[in-house]
Amino acid sequence: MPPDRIIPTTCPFCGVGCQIQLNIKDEQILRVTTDFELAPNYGQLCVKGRFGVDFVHHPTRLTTPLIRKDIVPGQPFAKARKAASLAEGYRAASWDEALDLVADQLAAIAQQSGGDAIGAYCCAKATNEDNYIFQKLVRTLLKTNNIDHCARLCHAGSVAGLMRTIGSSAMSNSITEMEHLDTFLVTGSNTTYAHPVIALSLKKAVDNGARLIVIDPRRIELVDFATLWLQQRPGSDVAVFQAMAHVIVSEKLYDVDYIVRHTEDFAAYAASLTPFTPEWAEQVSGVPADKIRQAARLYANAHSAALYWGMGISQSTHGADNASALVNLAMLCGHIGKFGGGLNPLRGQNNVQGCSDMGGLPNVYPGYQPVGDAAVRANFAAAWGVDLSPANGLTAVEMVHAVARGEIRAFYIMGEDPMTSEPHLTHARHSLENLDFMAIQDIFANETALYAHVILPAASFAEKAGTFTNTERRVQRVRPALNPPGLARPDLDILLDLARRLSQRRGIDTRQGWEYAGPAAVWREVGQVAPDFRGITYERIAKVGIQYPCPDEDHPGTLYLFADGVPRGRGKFWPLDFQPPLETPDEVYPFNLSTGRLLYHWHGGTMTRRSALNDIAPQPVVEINPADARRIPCADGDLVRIASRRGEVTARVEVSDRSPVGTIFLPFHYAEAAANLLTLDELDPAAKIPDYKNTAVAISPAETHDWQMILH
Amino acid sequence: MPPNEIWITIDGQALKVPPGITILEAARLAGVEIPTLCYHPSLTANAVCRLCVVEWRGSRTLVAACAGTVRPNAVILTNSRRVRTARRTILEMLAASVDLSDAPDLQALLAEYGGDPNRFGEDAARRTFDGVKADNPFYVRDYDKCVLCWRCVQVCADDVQHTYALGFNGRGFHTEIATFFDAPMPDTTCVFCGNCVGVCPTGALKGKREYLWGG
Amino acid sequence: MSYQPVLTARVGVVDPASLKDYEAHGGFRALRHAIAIGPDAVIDLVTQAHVLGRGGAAFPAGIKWKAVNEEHGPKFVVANADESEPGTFKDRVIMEGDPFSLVEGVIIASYAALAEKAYIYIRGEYPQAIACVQQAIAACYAAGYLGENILGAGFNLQVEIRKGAGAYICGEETALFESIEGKRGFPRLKPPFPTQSGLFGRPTLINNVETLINALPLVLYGPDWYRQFGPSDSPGPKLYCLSGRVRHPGLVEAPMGTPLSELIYEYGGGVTGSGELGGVLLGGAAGAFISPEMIDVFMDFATLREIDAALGSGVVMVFDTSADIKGVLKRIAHFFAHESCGKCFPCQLGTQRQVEIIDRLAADRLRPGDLALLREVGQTMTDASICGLGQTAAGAIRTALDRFGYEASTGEFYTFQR
Amino acid sequence: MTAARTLTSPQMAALRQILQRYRGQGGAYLLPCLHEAQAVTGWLDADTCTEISRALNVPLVQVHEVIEFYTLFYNEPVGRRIVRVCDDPPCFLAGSSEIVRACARQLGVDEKGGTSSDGRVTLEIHPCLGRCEQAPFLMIDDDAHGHVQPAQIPDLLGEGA
Repeated sequence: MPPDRIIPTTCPFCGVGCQIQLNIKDEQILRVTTDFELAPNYGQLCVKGRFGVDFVHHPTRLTTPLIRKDIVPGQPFAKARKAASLAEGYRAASWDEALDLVADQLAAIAQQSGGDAIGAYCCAKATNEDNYIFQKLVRTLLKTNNIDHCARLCHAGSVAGLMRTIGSSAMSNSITEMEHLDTFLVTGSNTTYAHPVIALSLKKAVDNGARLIVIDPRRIELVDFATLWLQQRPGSDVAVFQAMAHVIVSEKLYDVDYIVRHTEDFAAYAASLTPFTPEWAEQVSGVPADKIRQAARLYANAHSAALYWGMGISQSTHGADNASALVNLAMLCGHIGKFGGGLNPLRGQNNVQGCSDMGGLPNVYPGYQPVGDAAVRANFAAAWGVDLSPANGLTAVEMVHAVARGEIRAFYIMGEDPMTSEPHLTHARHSLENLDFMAIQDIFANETALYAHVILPAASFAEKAGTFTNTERRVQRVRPALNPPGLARPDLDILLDLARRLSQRRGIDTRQGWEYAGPAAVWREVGQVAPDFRGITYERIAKVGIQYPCPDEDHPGTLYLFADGVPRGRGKFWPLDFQPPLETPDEVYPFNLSTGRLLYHWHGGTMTRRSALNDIAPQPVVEINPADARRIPCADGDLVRIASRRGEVTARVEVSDRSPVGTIFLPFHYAEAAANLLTLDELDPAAKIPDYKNTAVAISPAETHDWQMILH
Repeated sequence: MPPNEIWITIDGQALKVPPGITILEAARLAGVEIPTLCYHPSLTANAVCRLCVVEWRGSRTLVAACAGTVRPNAVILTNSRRVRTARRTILEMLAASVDLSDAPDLQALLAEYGGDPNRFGEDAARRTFDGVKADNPFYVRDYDKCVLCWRCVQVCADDVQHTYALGFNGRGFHTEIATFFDAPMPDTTCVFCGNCVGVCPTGALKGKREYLWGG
Repeated sequence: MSYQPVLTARVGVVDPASLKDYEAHGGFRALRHAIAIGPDAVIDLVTQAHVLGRGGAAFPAGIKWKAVNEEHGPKFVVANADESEPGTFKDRVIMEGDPFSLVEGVIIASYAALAEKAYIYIRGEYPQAIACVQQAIAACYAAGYLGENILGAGFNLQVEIRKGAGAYICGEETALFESIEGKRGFPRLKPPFPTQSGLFGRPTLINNVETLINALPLVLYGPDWYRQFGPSDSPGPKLYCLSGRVRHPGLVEAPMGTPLSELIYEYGGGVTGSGELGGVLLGGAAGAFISPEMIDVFMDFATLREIDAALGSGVVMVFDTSADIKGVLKRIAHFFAHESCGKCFPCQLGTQRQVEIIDRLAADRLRPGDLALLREVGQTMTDASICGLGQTAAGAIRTALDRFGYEASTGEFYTFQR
Repeated sequence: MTAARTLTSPQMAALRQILQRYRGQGGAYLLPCLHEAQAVTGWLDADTCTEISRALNVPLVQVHEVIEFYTLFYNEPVGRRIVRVCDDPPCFLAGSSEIVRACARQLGVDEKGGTSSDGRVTLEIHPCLGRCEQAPFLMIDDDAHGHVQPAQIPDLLGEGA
């Protein structure tokens, strides 16, 4: 059946940033196709990109601004409390009424308690332009740096580990390099689930003769393609990496030239490795010492080797250490700054890279320019024409804690769902209930929305223009294929409209004002304040995206980073201690819980549970090793209750040897069995990221479940 | 002769081409269109449909343009009588065996080559199946329309996905695309990437959404 | 008929289970000699003798041996014993009657090609042959003819049998590789040829059983001896498979180029049935029919090619004038439809359409235009199929229609009216 | 899915032994493994195929499509014994049709082949068994019978056989 029109755009799910074509017929998405000639996916998609975008047509899309029914003009607002439902809790409002109300409240709270009494979540799913304007609004009009997003809950560990060692946190190699890899190591990434199209290139690499080392407690699919599989005990990653470093140093397999030219503190670091023998690591991690030696030699002796990692490394109270340990390995062997050699944290959300690039973080402006650097701050103050707060803001989890302490009174949340993504959800809920005001801007009423005073309906990715930046730093176009439903508006329009109202109420005028001739004009401003993006224009990326850094319009973009050394100047070897996970199984809670993603769902499930994807994975399922299943006992399809010190959920059993003995795996997509009711909210001291992979739990048979999937 | 170019002749037209390119690529350089069906630029060329065969002087049989690479002084005819007979007969036999209603390109080719599938008679065996297989939320499989181009099997296997959900039943005329013991897709290793749907040239694989739409 | 068999000299004479007996009858003398002269000299002998592949394709064996010898890295030798051509049984007779000769041939070929691993692919319908060769391999390992440092020559060889499982197409060399690799027997595209990229993508020397055992006397007696048999462009001894309406069906060893009439009337003892020759199918189902007036043709590759026939695997299938030629054609058509792998469209579709038309012909229900259609389908299979199966699937039927005087108006073959 | 398997415990033990021997060997040992497994189990059901796939580390669908391709492998139940009558041209000329007819009559199955109602014997018409000089020819499992006459069939396929 021929479509009425075909609109090329970028997939809204993961960080691969596949190029898709929305085939529109009768104002509906008829099918999704893809251009076989375009990077990064060259005609390949996964189930979500190809079949999962029908969520944009879901009947529960927000189509009108909503205001809580219990709000009476002139009266003080009730605190944020969860409404029973949208219909019971909210009434429709006009955009003017809703935005005036938001502007009034935010302005009043900023006036009374200072800007730092407001917390803002920008959005790793929104465009670069949306996020740039959002952080500019927060920083210039609310005068706070309390802005963060879900990257905090995924790659903060990687960012902290990379920043302190080399000074940059972006993925250094490219997807196009993958098929030509010589040797590569994948750890803490179930790539075939989380980055399916990247996994295709990795499999192709193995077909083409590359050697793959997998270090993962779970028997992920890539194990079938691996030359070596090191199955460490959960939480013992640092031990394995340190022991590999020990082997590389003691057998002198390192790259002297690279170490001398590009690093510092090697001697101290080498000395610090003495106790971390492979035999010691075998005790700690359960990986045979000999395998650690083989892995170290394979990695070190490679012509070029790339490291890929995901949440298994980062989402840990030692996330920064995990990442630092990997950086140490790369620096030892000089596997950095060359084709097929580098450090590659695989980014999760479609635009988590861009959201961070655009300054959606409490400590940096666009282009990772530190808030705490007076010269930088002066530059931005000059560029934007307003004074800026010198204090770093709070991170996502810290903001929730600050709400509990009454220091933050209002939240403005664009497209995020902390009530699913925060660790220790019970605690998070109690915190949110302290808020004097909360506004939500989203395409669906997610778990968090029902606490809000005002809900603003936004356009989906298919209904707006802008750019996303994928995991390999490729800035790619997003194009409107449909009109937003009802009164819904693109995020950028909403933000600019709100900014104009706030600007007036706060009496603050920025240099550029808040009238932009569309996203392209916003993007041009990004280039003016953040040089890495200056050479990327909408015209240049009309067909295929460009990888930043791209300083001028003649620059082709950057395939891999650090060819001329690392941003820090010299890479700093980072001596590490091994720390066991904070919570380990005991007699009462005898299993370790790891949480993560399924192929068929996306994060909190806000989108995917409203698409055909939900039909294939409709219920929460917990993976249990056959040996554990016999011990519990339970069988495929049984219901079990999973309890931690913080909460409990019910899920259906899938007996699978993907999970190692003693560790169960629960996906975090299901609000009715929210994995984060169980997890700890202790944070990595450096990265402020919680540990979603190590929680002690007990399992018992359950007779019934109380799942209710309510889609508001 | 510089080593990076060779002379060949295509339909009487002499031209210099890089060595090692396929006949199909060389023909395009010469501005000559050769029809293809199973060929897909992103996939391994298996040359199963043989619609792109050409006559290569000195070769006993016709040569598939998608997979055959040019050699110095090759003299190639892309539209000779022999070539046209082969193409027409293949198209006729195909149309007599398979439902091509969703493959307008093939219908157009059949007309262009003057093919008449009815020559084989109304009782000629057709490959028909018991209805459309709609066993998953994402796509349907309508094997009445399957020409066995292999693309879906290739993308499911080493060419792209390495999932190996799809393979073959039977052989010869009775070959079919199949799963392990004909299991419904959710019971196979399928991950529903739909890359098979994306490369199907005849509408045998189609998104469920589109199928329910009525197409 | 003064010819003394060399290839089959031991068949029926030696105990096929006894290595000792084999050695007593000259076994492994050729291997010892080959090792004495070295791989390159062996290849020179094969090249100078102009040994043509006996599986049917008649490709010069010396070129293959040399090509594989010159490749580097792991490589393989494969003995093609997937003899599935209707009318062919020569390799079976060798394997059942003199299995050590095949093993010795494989060892010599591997030695010459510098391969350390060999496979013998035997069709699954030959359980006795498989057992005999298996037993011979085991005996050879025990005696040091296989394994490490064979005969102290510093040369290693592992040999494994692969049992086919009922697929004619696996006699096609690349389909055979696929089968050994554990896949469906789909022929590969050529190039690349097996000598560059064969089994497991490695250089591979693949020869038919008969070709391999040709090496034994050749190595011992030299190319001049070899070339005294048959015409200079296709020399050597040849195995012919006599079957059908002939008094003494069976395996005949005679020089290449022996006249067909000699094979039928002297070796075969003449035509049975009506006693009058109706036609002969040469080369099997993939071959061609010839009419009685062509009976004096010399049975060698080149001559038969000239008269639009083929020596193929040496099939001589004899039909008397009373034979049910339509029934035979029907079986040939069904055979190809049954054995088409289904990979390429011309063969996958064409063999089916050919069956439908031949079924009508056999039932005397031919429709107007059917013969023209049959010709076009046949031409398309011959011209456009990937492999030899499709390329030859129409040959026997076409030659029968042409040479036996098929009369569409009566539905009769002139030759077979008596 | 076709019929489920019913294996005796000695069969299970034999199968396990075969799988153990081929563990991790890869596709190059798929055909040998299938031959050996089928020799034990009679035909190759989904469970056996799944175990073979795991043991050899070969995709499930490859095991299936290979069985589908080769006529000597069965993925549905067949008789405990298999009679293959050759019907190539030499055997046809020598009267294979009569042999087929006699077998079919004896087993009570169609002349195109089939399995006797007691599940004991399967008749197959084979396009060529490579014994043209012994036409007409048939095989009962691995046993060869050349120059066979229709009158011999009851003896060959009878209850006592």
